[in-house]
Amino acid sequence: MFGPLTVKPKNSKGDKTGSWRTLLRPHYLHKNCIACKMCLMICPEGCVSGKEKNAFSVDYTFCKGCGLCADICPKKDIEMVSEEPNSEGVS
Amino acid sequence: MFGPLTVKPKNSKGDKTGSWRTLLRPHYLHKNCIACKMCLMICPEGCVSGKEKNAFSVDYTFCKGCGLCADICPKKDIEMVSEEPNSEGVS
Amino acid sequence: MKEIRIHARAGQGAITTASLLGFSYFNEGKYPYAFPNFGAARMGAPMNAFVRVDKDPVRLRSQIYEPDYVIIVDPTLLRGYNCFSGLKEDGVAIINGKEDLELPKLKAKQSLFVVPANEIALRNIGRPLGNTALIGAFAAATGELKLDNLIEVIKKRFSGKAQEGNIKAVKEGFEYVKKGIK
Amino acid sequence: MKEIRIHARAGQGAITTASLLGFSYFNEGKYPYAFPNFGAARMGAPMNAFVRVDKDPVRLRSQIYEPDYVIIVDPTLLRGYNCFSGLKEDGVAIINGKEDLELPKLKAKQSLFVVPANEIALRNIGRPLGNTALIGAFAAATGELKLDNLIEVIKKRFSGKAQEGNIKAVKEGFEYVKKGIK
Amino acid sequence: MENSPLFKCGHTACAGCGQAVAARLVIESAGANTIIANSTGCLEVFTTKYPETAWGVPWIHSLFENSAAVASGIEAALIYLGKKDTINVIAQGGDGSTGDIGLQAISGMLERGHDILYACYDNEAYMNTGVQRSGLTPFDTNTTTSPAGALSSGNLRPKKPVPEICAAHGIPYVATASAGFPQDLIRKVKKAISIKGPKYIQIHVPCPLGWRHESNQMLPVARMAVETGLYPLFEYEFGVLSGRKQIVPKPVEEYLKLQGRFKHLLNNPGEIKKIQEIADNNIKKYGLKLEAQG
Amino acid sequence: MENSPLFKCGHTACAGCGQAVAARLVIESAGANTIIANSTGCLEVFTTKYPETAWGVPWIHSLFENSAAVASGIEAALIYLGKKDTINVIAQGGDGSTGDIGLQAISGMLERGHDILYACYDNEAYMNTGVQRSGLTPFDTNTTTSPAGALSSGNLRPKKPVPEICAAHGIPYVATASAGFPQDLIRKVKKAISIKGPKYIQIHVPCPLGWRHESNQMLPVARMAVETGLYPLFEYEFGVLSGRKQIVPKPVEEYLKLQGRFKHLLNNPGEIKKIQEIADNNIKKYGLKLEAQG
Amino acid sequence: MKEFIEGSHAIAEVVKSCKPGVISAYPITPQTHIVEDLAQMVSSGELKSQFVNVESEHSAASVVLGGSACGVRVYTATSSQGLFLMQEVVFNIAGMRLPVVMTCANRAISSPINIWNDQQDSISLRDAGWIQIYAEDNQEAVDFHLIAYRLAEDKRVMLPVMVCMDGFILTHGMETVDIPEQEKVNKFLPAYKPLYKLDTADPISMGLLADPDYYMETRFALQETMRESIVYLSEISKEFNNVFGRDYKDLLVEEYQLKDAEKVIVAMGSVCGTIKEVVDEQRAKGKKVGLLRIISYRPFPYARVYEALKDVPKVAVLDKSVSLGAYAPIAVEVKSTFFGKKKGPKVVSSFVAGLGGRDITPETIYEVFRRLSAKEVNFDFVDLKPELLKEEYGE
Amino acid sequence: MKEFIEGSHAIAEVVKSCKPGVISAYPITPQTHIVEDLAQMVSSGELKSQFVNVESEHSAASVVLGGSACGVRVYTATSSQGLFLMQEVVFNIAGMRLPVVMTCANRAISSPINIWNDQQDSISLRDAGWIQIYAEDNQEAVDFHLIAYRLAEDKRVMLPVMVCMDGFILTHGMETVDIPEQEKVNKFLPAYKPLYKLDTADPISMGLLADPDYYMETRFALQETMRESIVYLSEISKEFNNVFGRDYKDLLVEEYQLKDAEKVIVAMGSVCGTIKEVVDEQRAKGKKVGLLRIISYRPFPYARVYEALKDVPKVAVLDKSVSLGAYAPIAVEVKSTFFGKKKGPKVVSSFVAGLGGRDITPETIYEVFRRLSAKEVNFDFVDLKPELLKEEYGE
Ligand SMILES: Cc1ncc(C[n+]2csc(CCOP(=O)(O)OP(=O)(O)O)c2C)c(N)n1
Ligand SMILES: Cc1ncc(C[n+]2csc(CCOP(=O)(O)OP(=O)(O)O)c2C)c(N)n1
Ligand code: SF4
Ligand code: SF4
Ligand code: SF4
Ligand code: SF4
Ligand code: SF4
Ligand code: SF4
Ligand SMILES: [Mg+2]
Ligand SMILES: [Mg+2]
Repeated sequence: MFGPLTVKPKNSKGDKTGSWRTLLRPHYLHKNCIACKMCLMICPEGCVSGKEKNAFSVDYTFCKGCGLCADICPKKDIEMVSEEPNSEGVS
Repeated sequence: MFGPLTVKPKNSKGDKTGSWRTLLRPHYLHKNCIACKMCLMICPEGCVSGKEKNAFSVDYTFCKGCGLCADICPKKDIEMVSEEPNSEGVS
Repeated sequence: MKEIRIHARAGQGAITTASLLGFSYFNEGKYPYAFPNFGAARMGAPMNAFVRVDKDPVRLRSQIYEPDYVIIVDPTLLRGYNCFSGLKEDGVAIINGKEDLELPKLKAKQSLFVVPANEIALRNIGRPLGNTALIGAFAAATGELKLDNLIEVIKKRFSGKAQEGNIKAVKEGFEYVKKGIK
Repeated sequence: MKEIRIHARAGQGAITTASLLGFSYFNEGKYPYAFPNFGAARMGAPMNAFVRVDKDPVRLRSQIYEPDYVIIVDPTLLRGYNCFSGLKEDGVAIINGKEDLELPKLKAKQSLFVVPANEIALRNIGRPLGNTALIGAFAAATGELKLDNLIEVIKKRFSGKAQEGNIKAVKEGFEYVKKGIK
Repeated sequence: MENSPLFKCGHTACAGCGQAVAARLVIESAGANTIIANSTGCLEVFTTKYPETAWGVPWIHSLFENSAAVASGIEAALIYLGKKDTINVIAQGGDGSTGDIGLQAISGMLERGHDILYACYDNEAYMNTGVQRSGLTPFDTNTTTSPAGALSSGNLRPKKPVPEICAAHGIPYVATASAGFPQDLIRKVKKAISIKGPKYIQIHVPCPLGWRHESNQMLPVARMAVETGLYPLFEYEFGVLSGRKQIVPKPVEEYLKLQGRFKHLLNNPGEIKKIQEIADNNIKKYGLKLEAQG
Repeated sequence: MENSPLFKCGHTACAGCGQAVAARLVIESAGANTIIANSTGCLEVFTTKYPETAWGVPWIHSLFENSAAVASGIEAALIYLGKKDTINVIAQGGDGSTGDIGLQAISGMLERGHDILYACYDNEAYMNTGVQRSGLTPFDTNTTTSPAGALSSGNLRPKKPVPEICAAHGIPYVATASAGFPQDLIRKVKKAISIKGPKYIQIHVPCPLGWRHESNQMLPVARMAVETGLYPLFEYEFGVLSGRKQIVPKPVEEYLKLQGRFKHLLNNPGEIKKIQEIADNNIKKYGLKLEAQG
Repeated sequence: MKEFIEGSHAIAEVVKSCKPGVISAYPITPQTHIVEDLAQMVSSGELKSQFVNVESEHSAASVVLGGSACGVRVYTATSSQGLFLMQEVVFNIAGMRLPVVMTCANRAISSPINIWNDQQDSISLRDAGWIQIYAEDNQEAVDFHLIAYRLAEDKRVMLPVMVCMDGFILTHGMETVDIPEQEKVNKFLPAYKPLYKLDTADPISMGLLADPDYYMETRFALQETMRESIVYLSEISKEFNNVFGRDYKDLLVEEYQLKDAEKVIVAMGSVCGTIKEVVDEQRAKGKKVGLLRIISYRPFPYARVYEALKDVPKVAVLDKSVSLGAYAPIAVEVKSTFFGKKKGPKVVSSFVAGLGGRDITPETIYEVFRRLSAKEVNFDFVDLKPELLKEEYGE
Repeated sequence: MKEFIEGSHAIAEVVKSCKPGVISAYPITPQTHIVEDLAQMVSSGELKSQFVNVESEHSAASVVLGGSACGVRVYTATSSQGLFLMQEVVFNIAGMRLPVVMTCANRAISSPINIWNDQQDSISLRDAGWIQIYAEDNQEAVDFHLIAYRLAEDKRVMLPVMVCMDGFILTHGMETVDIPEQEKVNKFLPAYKPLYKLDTADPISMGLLADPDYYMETRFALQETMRESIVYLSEISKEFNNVFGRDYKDLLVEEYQLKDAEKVIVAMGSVCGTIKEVVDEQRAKGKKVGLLRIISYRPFPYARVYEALKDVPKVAVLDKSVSLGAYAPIAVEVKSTFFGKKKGPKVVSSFVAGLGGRDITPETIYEVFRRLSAKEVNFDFVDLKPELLKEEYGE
């Protein structure tokens, strides 16, 4: 019988919200990064990962292209670049 | 048809709560009264009336005998006296 | 089945009286159903409590309109309205009051006991709470309950000084009526 | 009865598109029923709107599963899922997109128009809101609505600069398809 | 104040009820051009058991928790009718209907800025239902739902500071008053009525039944609450403390011993100390202490 | 803070949602040993549309107005189970569920002294239902139920001071924070979690949809709110102001012009002046102004 | 004037023309657009009214209660959780005999939370003492508001009225609606003249405590007025037709293709449009099917339902709500209609569809007709997804 | 052990023996004594439980919801306005499939406010997805709480249960009750083992939004479980009898003197005691009368009611509540039970009595039997005072 709707986090894969990006996507330059983690902290999706300098990356399956990471990066080491049409996103 | 229960104050005679007095009733001595109206003010029933010195009186139909008037009177001009059995009260 | 109606003012212990009677009946193997007729009553306002008792569990849930017994905890209630309403032809009324209390006329077979329960209480408990004396009187007047049983109930319900005083009160109430009957 | 399904992302004006179509049909004496398929959609999430229209008042209240026409406001939606699902055998689809858009294979009698509505809008309105251009294209592609009527509707709905720009957009959308058909 | 027809004889409050005293003074001070919305509670029950009413002014009771919202509707209707300028609106209820179940409706009323006086009759428990604790029940009070027992010395929580909560809304006027100080109460009600916007007055009203004191002890009990600092009388205007009644503080025991609800504390100096601290904090916070006069 | 599994990718907030930023930071700061009770609202909808969930911690949604009460029940259960000492309880919701419809449940939770952190995501309107005004909507904001029109320049009432209302309860910790200052927010959450008893944090979270700014403008908008004094960041401990973020105040116009919801004011110096006064009052009240450094 | 207009906006327009003096509501999907439009009208000065933005539905209902008690015409609207949160006030308003008019934008109830349409919200308030009328389309929804005020304020009635319209399907659907002209509205709906009100010129007390000596008669009075309202609905419908030229007959039920019908669906609200389509299609194929649409659910028109269905052999009741652990809310009324009657259907089967926005398609209706056989079924949910019914707990 | 005890106190005793970990309630007459007694037990250390004194019933229900979601056994109690104020939470708890047990001390609803007994409060929550069982006396009230927990926490059920007992009549009535011994309780009611719970060791999300793709199945599941509970009730009743030696049969209905009965009253709750007295008196006089007592109102036991009444010519349903504008709540179920059935009563008449504490006396019951004739009546209120029905407004 179909009981109450409970979900275990491990069973939830989430929506592939990367497909929502229509115009811009973040591009990590990996040049001046100081590993301050501000980008990671500010991302509303939680789709940035990384620990070491110049080694932060974005999971484009989920990134909505909001640009907050680029905005907050103190080293301007993230750029918002044009989303190529028909590019991945739903990877 | 029996509508919502509304009551006009003029149609309400109130309960004859004087019958609740079982032990004591206020007795106005009419000796040292200064017409300060404290008795009138404090009576929870609103059953004290009067304007002039030594001319305050109680409506025993409603007075519950709580004694607040006697307590507050600055001139001790009200005494709580024993309720005579079978006396009025429901007058 | 016997039906008892208790008249009092809110705060005067009508429910305690009913429950003490109930306990006593229960101890004697009966099935009492004791219940209040709550109004939205404040202290001082008239109210009732009831006891209905039978040898089998009581199923009837209505109020009591034709009591076998009436107990009047506060004689000032006699002023206001008819406490004897519906009292059975051979009903018994117990009234807490002084001997000189002015009483209504009752029917031929009805009997009426005025017991100075408050005085008894004042003497024994130190406060004018006549309930236990009235219960004693009730037992004596109606023969419904045994004095020993009442005392047992009081013992369970009260402790220390209150117990002592109430036992005295219940006894005095009982004796007062017994004497009168003799 | 004709049925139109509009695919867009929340915030891209699918409901406006549906309502503009509805107004236009209304002006031509038809009985449109335009309604959204609201999800709990946030800006950016895919959503639908529908128009069902007939010469008599529309009574059917279900969603549209087999549309005569499909309007796709955002071509990125083509990535995700099948916007043409249920499109009638001779159905028409209007897609907002660049000419080089990669398109799915349609059925023989179905026709498909790709209109650079966002570009048109950008040029005329200053923002990439292709809805009015798409409506123009829809009118041209389907013959369902008259251009003059569309312009009337735009005039009522918008004012000032927006009116001007949207009239141009609707015309350009119309012309773009007309040209292509020719 | 005359024996006036705004709050009539014949209601059924317990003898010596502080709430009856205060409610009478409130409506007498506000006057006949007043409409009252009353919460469920003792006051409602003892004044309006059909077919009787004690109220000489238009009066409505709807539910326990919504008098502030009903009053908001009344105020809105009066504005619509163009009558608001001449008519006062009072919402009123007990501490339970005010500080617990009705708090949100009051907060909404304050936030929206209605021209309404809210009067709270604070007898520090749910009296109408038989003396259960409310948020405004003082620390360590014995009530039926905060009974003193092996594991508890009564109510576990301090009294909820509803006047401060109202003041935090930034409204024009907040005051506390007491049935033991009728003239002060009258002044505050008149002042409140004269101010446009939302006003809140909380009145300490002894309840012989629930506090377990004799009927005729209402005044000493009420006054001692103020004089110990346990019930400070103060005024806030636009969130800023603007007045307080100063006292020569008496020890809290003087207050506690008057009432059955604190009887269990009397041999418990540890608990009494905690209560004294509450009074001391009040005295400090509101600057209650009367400086020795030269 | 790692890309951790407590608030997972794949939720459906609008791009650039300040609430998503803040909610992630709150749970990441509180850690895995946390149970959350969430009110109805954007956050609930965008994180838990069946069969998906973004939450890596035990999480429950019941209704719009009761998360503080549900959390109270959770806390009570944890105490009963002997687990309270190792598990944090967070109740959270939007400004509407907090300051309007859920205020009473929160007040009850605060009054009872539960060991719970309440987090309010203040996007200053009912966003989930399409941008209607709430009690926390700022003065003069254009929303769907406080539309600017011939007779009105937007929301008629000032923002409801919920942090002050909570502080008036005398609870151990109250703070305001902002999605624009993530480190400050993290510090405050950690501090709150370390304190036993009821805590309240209110976080200013820009909403691109409702405030009408671009997704990538979240940070400038959030920061400007703080820097103009319109959204003061402060801390209260036991009802006493204990901290504030000082600023070199910018004119409020700098903030207003960033957002469509204030567009109607831009040619209305009279209204802007009123809003500047609100900022000025905040600056004074909380001592926000950074003194020129020598 | 005929307009192509969103349902919510049309409701706002007609409410405006009724000129309520106090409006109070709290936002909840799918009621929001109605209230937003009214807010706009007040802000622009189009509508002179006190618009009170409250902190909860409980207060919204309480505000209109207070306003109505002052003798002012009032309006509120809500849905689902909002209606439930104000439940105590809703019952209260009826008991106080205040002519409040409310729009209920019908929506499913929680848990699980779901913002889409069914009729569980208003249905579960069916005991409250509110007259409940259900609209099929937005023209009706609009017209029913005028009728609602007229009925509520009728001195013989003095009951609140809830106009129920399916959320999204109607509230967010745009269609052609003839918006009643102000002049005609004025003619049909005179200013409200209260029988009792809070007035310093003539004080009364309202909302008194009724002890066992008085309470029961107030409930009897409510029940009696409900029964009598069956007649008043028809009366007012006639007057409405006189002024506006739209005929809702007795306003209790609509009979659609019932003549000779062998299979009839009983339903309520917008789904009836879809059913009519199917009925027409079936009739075109010679199948004798029909629809009985319930308009007034409270008072429930037993006598009319009896008349309409007494000769129909098979009846399917299609509920968009449930009473968990019992027959569905419309079904139970229809079944009991025929108790002890000589005539009546052989079969009354009960179906549930469209809960929480599950789309009701023509196929749904065909399925109902198919399942309506000689064998009575109850508790029958249509359009379930079998794959969802397997989930197990406590692995 | 048999005790002479107040109903409320007896409930507190049995609840204590169930050892709920979280108790939360808000005072309302006539529920107060139960909660006060529990507070006393917690304060004295007799009962180890978290007793949460909340600021409203809405929060009381929410607190037990939260506690139950953590896998802890919980308890709450309320009445009337309190139940209505928590209505949203009540539905929510059922939808979340939390095994909350609640006592409803039945009381009339407002307006006008009235603190006395009828059954309008729980009846008006009948759609909520709670199992509702109604006690006739305090022994049942006590026993039903044990059964309630057992049923609610049954893995096949996972539904909340409301034990309904008439306010004052039972809650404030003192009578002889056999209070279940702790040992036996332990045997009958094992510790609650949740299927799902909030637990940091194994996190889950609860209370998610279900869109039209998922919602309807959750309602179907509720309805199905309700239907199945008919069987579980009987099962658990048997086990109860095994442990405690008190036999409640199938726990759905009680048949009293139905054999050969020609006139039968259907009723629920404490009034059935009074009816039994009258039935016995009548039977003694050779009159063939009987009583069918409904115990489980939700799920409603249609099949059992059918069996019990199918050969009874005349049935009077005595409701202590109304559904304004429709048949009374028990009457409508009984009438619809017999739709389409071959057998069944000739007459099912519907009577309403005892609203707002109007005393139901033996005379009331005699009157019902008298009015139960060949002519079916509905909407028939017994014991009205004609002099009160005249009042007019707007003089
Ligand atoms: C929703 C609801 N819950 C509970 C009650 C029961 N109730 C009525 S009055 C009251 C207590 C009133 O307390 P307070 O507001 O302090 O007023 P008081 O009687 O003490 O003056 C309660 C609990 C109710 N009427 N409605
Ligand atoms: C009782 C009730 N009333 C109304 C609603 C509708 N509703 C759901 S979320 C919401 C607004 C949420 O506003 P807020 O709390 O500020 O959160 P936000 O969505 O802005 O983050 C409303 C009005 C509801 N679910 N329940
Ligand atoms: S914000 Fe910029 S500098 Fe900091 S970690 Fe990210 S990429 Fe590196
Ligand atoms: S663009 Fe936005 S969503 Fe994408 S990684 Fe940056 S912050 Fe995250
Ligand atoms: S004794 Fe009490 S009731 Fe009587 S007059 Fe004095 S104050 Fe009033
Ligand atoms: S209080 Fe005493 S002095 Fe004052 S008016 Fe009354 S009787 Fe006279
Ligand atoms: S219980 Fe207390 S508040 Fe209520 S009427 Fe009696 S004294 Fe007054
Ligand atoms: S509407 Fe606002 S708060 Fe809600 S998800 Fe979008 S941006 Fe975030
Ligand atoms: Mg109180
Ligand atoms: Mg918000």
